[in-house]
Amino acid sequence: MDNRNILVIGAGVAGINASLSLADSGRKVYLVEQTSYTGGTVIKFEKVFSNLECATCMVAPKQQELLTKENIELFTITEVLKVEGSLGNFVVKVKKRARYVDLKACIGCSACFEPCPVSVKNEFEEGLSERKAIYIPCPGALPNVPAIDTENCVRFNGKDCKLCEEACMFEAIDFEQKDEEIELKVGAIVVATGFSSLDPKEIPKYGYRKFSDVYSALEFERMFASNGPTTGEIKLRNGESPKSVAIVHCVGREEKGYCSTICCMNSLKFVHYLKEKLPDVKISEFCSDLCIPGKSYEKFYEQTKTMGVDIIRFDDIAVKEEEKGMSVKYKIDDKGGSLPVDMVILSPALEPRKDASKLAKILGISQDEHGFFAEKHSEIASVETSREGIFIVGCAQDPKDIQDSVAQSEAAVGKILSLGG
Amino acid sequence: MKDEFAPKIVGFLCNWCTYAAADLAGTSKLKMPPSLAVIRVMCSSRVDPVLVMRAFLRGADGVLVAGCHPGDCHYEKGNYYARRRFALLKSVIETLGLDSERLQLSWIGASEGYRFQQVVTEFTDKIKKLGQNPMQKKTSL
Amino acid sequence: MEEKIGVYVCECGPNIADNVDIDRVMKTISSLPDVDVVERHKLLCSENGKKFLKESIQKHGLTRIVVAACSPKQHEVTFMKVCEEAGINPYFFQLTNIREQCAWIITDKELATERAIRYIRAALRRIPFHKALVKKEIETNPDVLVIGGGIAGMEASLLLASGDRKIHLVEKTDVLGGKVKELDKLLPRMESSLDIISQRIQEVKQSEDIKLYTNSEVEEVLGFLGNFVVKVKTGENKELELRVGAIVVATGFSMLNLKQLPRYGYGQYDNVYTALEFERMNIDGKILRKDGKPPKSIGIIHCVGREERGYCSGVCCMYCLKFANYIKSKLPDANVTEFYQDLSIPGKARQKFYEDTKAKGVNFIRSNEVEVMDKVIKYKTEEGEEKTSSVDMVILAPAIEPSGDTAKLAEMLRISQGDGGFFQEEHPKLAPVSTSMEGIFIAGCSQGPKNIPESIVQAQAVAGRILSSLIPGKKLEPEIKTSEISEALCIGCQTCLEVCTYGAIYFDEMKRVSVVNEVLCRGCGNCVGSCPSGAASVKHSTTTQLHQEVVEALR
Amino acid sequence: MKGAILNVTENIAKTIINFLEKGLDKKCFDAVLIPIKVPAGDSFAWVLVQNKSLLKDANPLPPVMPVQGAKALSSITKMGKTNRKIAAIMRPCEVRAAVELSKLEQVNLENIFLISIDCPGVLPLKDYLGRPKEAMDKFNKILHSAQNDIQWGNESTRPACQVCDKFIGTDIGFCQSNLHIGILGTEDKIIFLIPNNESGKSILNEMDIEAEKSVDNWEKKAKEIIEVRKKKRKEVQERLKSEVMGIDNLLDTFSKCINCHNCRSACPICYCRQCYFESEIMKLPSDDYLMRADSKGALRFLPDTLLFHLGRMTHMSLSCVGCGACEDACPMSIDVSQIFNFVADNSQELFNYVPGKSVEESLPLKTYEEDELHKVEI
Repeated sequence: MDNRNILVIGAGVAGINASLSLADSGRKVYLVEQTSYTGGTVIKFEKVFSNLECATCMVAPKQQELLTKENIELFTITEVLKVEGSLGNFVVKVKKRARYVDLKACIGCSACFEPCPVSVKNEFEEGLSERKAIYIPCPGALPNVPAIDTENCVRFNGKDCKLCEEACMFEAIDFEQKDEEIELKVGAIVVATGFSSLDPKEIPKYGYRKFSDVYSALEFERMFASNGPTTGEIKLRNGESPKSVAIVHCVGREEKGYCSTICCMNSLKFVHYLKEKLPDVKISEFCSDLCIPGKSYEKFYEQTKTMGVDIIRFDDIAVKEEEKGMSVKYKIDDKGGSLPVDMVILSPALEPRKDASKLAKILGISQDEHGFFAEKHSEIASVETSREGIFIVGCAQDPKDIQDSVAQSEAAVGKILSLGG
Repeated sequence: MKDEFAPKIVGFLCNWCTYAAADLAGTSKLKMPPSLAVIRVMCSSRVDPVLVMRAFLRGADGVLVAGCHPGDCHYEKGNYYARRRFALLKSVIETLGLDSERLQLSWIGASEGYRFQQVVTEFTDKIKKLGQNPMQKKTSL
Repeated sequence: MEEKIGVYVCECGPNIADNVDIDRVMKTISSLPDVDVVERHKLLCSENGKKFLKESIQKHGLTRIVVAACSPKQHEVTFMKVCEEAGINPYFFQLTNIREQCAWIITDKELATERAIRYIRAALRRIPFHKALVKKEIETNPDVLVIGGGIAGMEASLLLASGDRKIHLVEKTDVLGGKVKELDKLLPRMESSLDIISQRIQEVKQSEDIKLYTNSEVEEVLGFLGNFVVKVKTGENKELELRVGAIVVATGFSMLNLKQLPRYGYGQYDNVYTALEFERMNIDGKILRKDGKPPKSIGIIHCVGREERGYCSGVCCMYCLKFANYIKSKLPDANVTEFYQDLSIPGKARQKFYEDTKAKGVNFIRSNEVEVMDKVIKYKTEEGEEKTSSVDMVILAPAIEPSGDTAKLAEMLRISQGDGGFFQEEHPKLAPVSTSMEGIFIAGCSQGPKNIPESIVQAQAVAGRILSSLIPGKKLEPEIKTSEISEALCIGCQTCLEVCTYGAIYFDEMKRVSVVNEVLCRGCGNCVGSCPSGAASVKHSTTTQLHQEVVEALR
Repeated sequence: MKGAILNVTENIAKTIINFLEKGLDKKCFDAVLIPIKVPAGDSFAWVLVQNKSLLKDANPLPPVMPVQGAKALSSITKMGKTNRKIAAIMRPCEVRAAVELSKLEQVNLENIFLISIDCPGVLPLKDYLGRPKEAMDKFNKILHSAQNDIQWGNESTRPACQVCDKFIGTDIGFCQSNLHIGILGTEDKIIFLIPNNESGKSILNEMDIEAEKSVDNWEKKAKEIIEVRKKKRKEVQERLKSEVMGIDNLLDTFSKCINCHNCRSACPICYCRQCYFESEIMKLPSDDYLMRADSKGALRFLPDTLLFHLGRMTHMSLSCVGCGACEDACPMSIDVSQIFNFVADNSQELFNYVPGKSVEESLPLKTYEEDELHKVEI
C-alpha cells in the first residue's frame, strides 16, 4: 500500500476508535465529521446498556485523546465531495465549511453566546431546547468551540450584527472565514457515518407530533440527560410528572422489514431512567419479540423486570388521544386491550443516514435494499465493500450495538494494517 | 457576612468522572460556595483511609471523597474498593463518637455538572449546621 | 542546590481576570519566601503565551514551575511540553485550576481571589516533593500465540502473520476448522461451509509465518505484554517453550449437555437430535429417522437450556430457520413446526430470511414450556392451554456454553470469567476483544455466544489491536506515572496484589515482597489505597504530595 | 458434636501433656509449641519443644499471656512453611489470630497442627508479676470453678477476657483449630478432645483415640456462658459509649499516652515491617508544626497521638480478635483493648466478618460486592 494515510468518515464512537488505533500504529489519519462536534449519537445518551454506564464518562476520555493525538487531523463541518483512485492511492476531495470561529484561538468560554439575538431549536437536543446562532450542541461537547449557523445567523441574512464578535476577547470569531475544498491523498477509507432514526411522524397511528406527550427514544434520552434541556427532570409538556408511561418497541419494524437490534435493550434501559426519577411511576413495555441476545442482555432484562414493569406483547398497536392523556390500543392474536397512559415513548427503527445514497455514489460502493452500505460478504467480510480499500463499520453497515460497532471499527483497522505498507 | 463560619472542606475528586463534572460545572458557570478545596487523584481508590483521617484530625470541617458511579470506574473496579475502605473509616469514626457526618462519599459522573454543584452546596450547608470541626481548637491533637 | 520556583498566572482574557484580582494574587505570591519569579500573561495557552513561558523559564533558570490557569485535563500536556522544550523535566510542573474550579464558580470576587491564592500555595507546597520522571521503553517480541484453530483463530492468525511476525497456532484437536466445519451450509446464502472453511485452512497451512501445533495444549503462561513465555505440550508429548508478545484466546464454545435436561427427551426417545447431529445428517446427505425412513412431521425446539443458562445464545433462531430450509429442500411435503420463546433475528437481513422460511409453510408456535415425549411434543400456549403436536423427529437447539477448558485457561492467563462463565472483556463497549491483562485478547465465542460474522469481526478486531500496538521493531511506551513498592517497607502481605485489577503486581518469593510490573500498571493507585504501611506509592501522586495540598487547604 | 473423652490423671495440664507426649511418640507431630514457666518463675514463654522430656513443666493453660501465640507461630513460619509437623496448643483467640495472619501471608499453616483449649481468660500481667504465687492460686480457683459456675472467670481476669464471647475453639466460638480440648464442666475428672476437621480426626485415629462420644452437655454449658459474656460485652460497650467516646473523652483517655506504641508491638495483627505512623510520610518540616500551633494556639508533643490510635484502628479493626494483648502491654493502663474491641465489633459487623473464623473467607478489604454499602453513599 503506497500511501499510508487513512481517511475516516464520521467521528462517532466507531470513527473515533478506528482513528485512535490507526494513529497508534503510526498512520496519519484524516477524520472528517459532518457536524461541528465529535461523539456522534453515543454522546446524546445519558447512560448505555447493559451496565448503565455514564456515556460521557465512557467516551469523553477518547474524544480528548483524539483532540491531542499528533497524527490525527480532525475536519469538522466537512463533507466528502469526490473519491477517485484505488486501494493505496485514493484522492479525496472534501468541502470544509467555515466554522467562523478560529479553533486555535477560541478557549470555549461561551462569552459569545449570551449577546446573540437569535434563538432556534437545538437539533442536538431533539428540539427540546433552544440554542443561539453561535452555539455548541451541549455543555461538555468536544471540541469545545462554537460554530455559527449561517442559516439562522442574522448577519448572514442581511443584518450587520457583530454582537458575538464584540463579546469575544480573543478575536476568535472571523466572519471572513470561507468554505474550502481540500484534497487528501489516502491509502484506504473507513466509512463510519452511523445511522439516523426513523421519524415516527411517517407512521400516523403512533400519534407522534399529533398528541403532546408522545416522545421518540432520542427525545426522551435528552430529556433525561443531566447536561440536557431539563437537567434530567422527566416532565410532560404541561410540566407535571407522568404517573403512567408506555414504551413501544418495534416502531416502524413492519414498514422497514427488519429488526433494528438495539431498541429492546434501549427501551428496557428507559425503565431504569423512569424509576430513578419517578419511583412509583407505572410502566408498561409493548414489544412483539424480545431481542436480547448474548451473555449479558437477558440478565439486564430479568433485573429490569424486578423494578416493576409489565411486558405486554402485541401484533398491532396504535396510540389514541383521550380527554385526559392518551391510551395505547393493542392487539395480540385475537385478543386486544387499551391502556390509558400519560406519556408514550417510541423506539423507532434505525435507518441509513439521509445522505447515504449520495455518499455511496461518491465512494463508488453499493447499498442494500434498505439503503445500508452493502458489505462484500455478509459472513466472512462484513467490514469490506465491493470496492477494495473502502471499509464500512458500525450502523452504516447494519444496525448494531456499540460493542459490535467498536469491534467492526477495530476489524477495519486489522484489515488495513494487515495489508502492510 | 464576613464573620459567618466559612467551612473548609477537602475534596478528593477522581480525575476521570468527578473532576470532569467539576470542570463541566465550571464551563456551565454553575455557582457554588467557595468551601471546597479540590485535590485531583487518578481514582477514588487512591485515597487511603489514613489520608482522610489526617485531614479530619487536622481540623477539616468536612472531607468529600468523590468518584465515578460504581460500574463506570475507568479502572473497572477501583470505586468498589474505595467504597469498602470509606465504609470502614466511617464506622471507626462513628463508633468513637466523632461526628462522621463530616465525611461524605459521593458518586458523580462526568456529565453531572448540576449534581456536582448540588453535592458541594448541600455538603457545605450540612457542615455549616455542624459548625467548625472541634478538632481545630484542640491543642492536644 | 535550592530549587528556583516560578509561578505564572494566566488571565485567560476576561475569564479569570474578571473574577480574580490578579494584582492581589501576584502581590501575595511574590511575598512568599520560596518563590523566585511571579509573572502574569493574558493567555498562556496561545502561541505567544507559550513562547513567553518558555523564554521566562530559560531566562530565570527556573527548575520548578507552577502555572495557575485552566483545567489540567485541558492544558497539562501543553504546558508540560513547554517545560520540556525549556529544558526542565515535565514533571517538575504543576497546573492548578483557578478557572473552572475557582473564577467561574465563585460569585464573590474576594472569595474567588482567596481560593485562587490557596490553590497556588497548595501547588507551591507540593512542587518541592515532585520527582523527575522519564519516559520508559521496553523491548517487545512481535510474535503472537493463538489458542484455538477455529474460524476466529484462523482469521486472526492470517491477518497477523507477516514476514516479521511469527504466529504460533495451538489447536487442541488434530484438525483446524472448529465448530464451523461441522456445519453443512452457512447462512444466509446457504453456501457450503466446506468451501469457505477449507480455503481458510489451506491458507493457514501454506503460510510459512504460521506454525501450527495440533493436538497441543498450553500448559503455562509467564511474563507480560511484549514478553510472554508460554509452555506448550505438543501432540508428540514434547514440551515447547514459545516466546511471544501477545496471546489470542479463540477457544470457541461447547453446546449445553442435553442429558442435563430430561424434559427434552434427548437420549430417552428415538429421533431426538441435537443441532450438530442434524447438521452431520445433512452433511451426509439425507434426513432419515433411526428406522431409515424419512420423517413426515418434524419439531424444531429453540431456547433449549436458555432458562438454566440465564441468557439467550442469539444464534439458534437463525440456524433453526436454516434447518427448516434444509428440510423443505430435501423433504418438500414434510410438516415442520418451530417452537420458540422470542425470535432473535436482529439486523437488516435476518427478518427477511424468517419471512421467506415462513412462506415455505413452516409453522411457528411461541411457548415457554415445551416437553418432548415419545413421538409427541407437549407445550403450553401463552394463555396457559396444554397442547400437543405429534412428530416423528425432534431437533433441539441447545444453549451455547463456554468451552470446557475456559476455567483452566482463565486461571493460567490470569484473566477473569464474566457473565455466563465466558471470558470477561476489558470493557463491554469500548474494548470488547481485550482483557484486563494487557497483551491477552479474546475473540469469537470464547468472549460470548455469537454468530460466524461476529466471530470473524472480533478476530479481525484482535488483529487491529495487536497490529496497532505491538509493532515489530518499535518499543512499547507504558504508562509513566505508575505505582512503586518500597522493598524496605513491604512485609509481603499481598493485599495490593489481590486488589490490582490488571495483575500488575507479582510476589517475589525470594525477597517475600510484592513488586510492581511497570509495563502493566496503569497508575490508578488502588494498591496504595489498600497498603497499610505506606510501602506502596504512585509516582507524581505520592501521599506526601497529596498531604501537602491538604495542609494548605486547612491553613 | 462428637469428641473423645480422656480421664484426667493428676490434673488437666498433666493429662494434656501426656497426650502431647503420646503424639510425639507416635510421630503425629515432630515438635510442640507450648508455654513453659520461665526459670525465674514469674512469667511464661512460648517454647518449641522437641525433646519430649522437657514437656514436664510445660503448662498448656498458663495464667497470663505475655506473648500472643500467633506472634510466636508467625516468627516460625513467616519465611515459608515448616517441612516438619508442629503441634501448637493455644487459646482460641491465638488460633484465630494465627488463621487471620495466614491470610496476610505472615503465618504459614501447612504442617501446623493447631490445638485450642477452653479459655477461662488470663490474669493481667501486672497482677501476676507482683505476686505469682497468690495469682496462680487465684487462677486455679477460677479454672476449677469451671464445674458449674456460670460466672466462669469473669472478675479477676483481664477486662478483654471478661467480655470475650469466643473462648471456645469450635464453630460456636468461630474458631478453626484442628483439635479442641474442652474442660468446661468436667470437674477435673475428664477432658474432651473435639476434632474440628479431618486432620484433627486423623491425628486422633493415629493415636488410636476413638472420638465418637457426644459432647453435647459440654456444648450446652459453653453456650450458656457465651450468652452471659455477650450480655456483659454489650453493657461494657454502653459504658464506653458514655465515658470514652466523643472527642473530649477520647482526648482525656489518650492524654496519658506516651507514644511508646507498645499496644502495636504486642498486637498479633500489626505485622508491618515499619509502622506508617513512624515512616517518612509522617516526618514533616518544622514549619508544619508551627503552622498547626499557630492555628490552634498551641500544639502538644509528641504530636498525632490520637491519629496513631485512630489510624491503627482503621488498619487492624477488621482483623482484631479481641485478645487484649494491647492492654497488658500499655504502661499507662489505658483501657485500649476495650476501645479497640468496641471499634472492631462495629467494623466487622459492617462486612459481617469474623476474623480467624475460616482460611477461605477473604479479608473484607481484599474483595468487594458490586451491590453493597449504599448507606455510606450520598
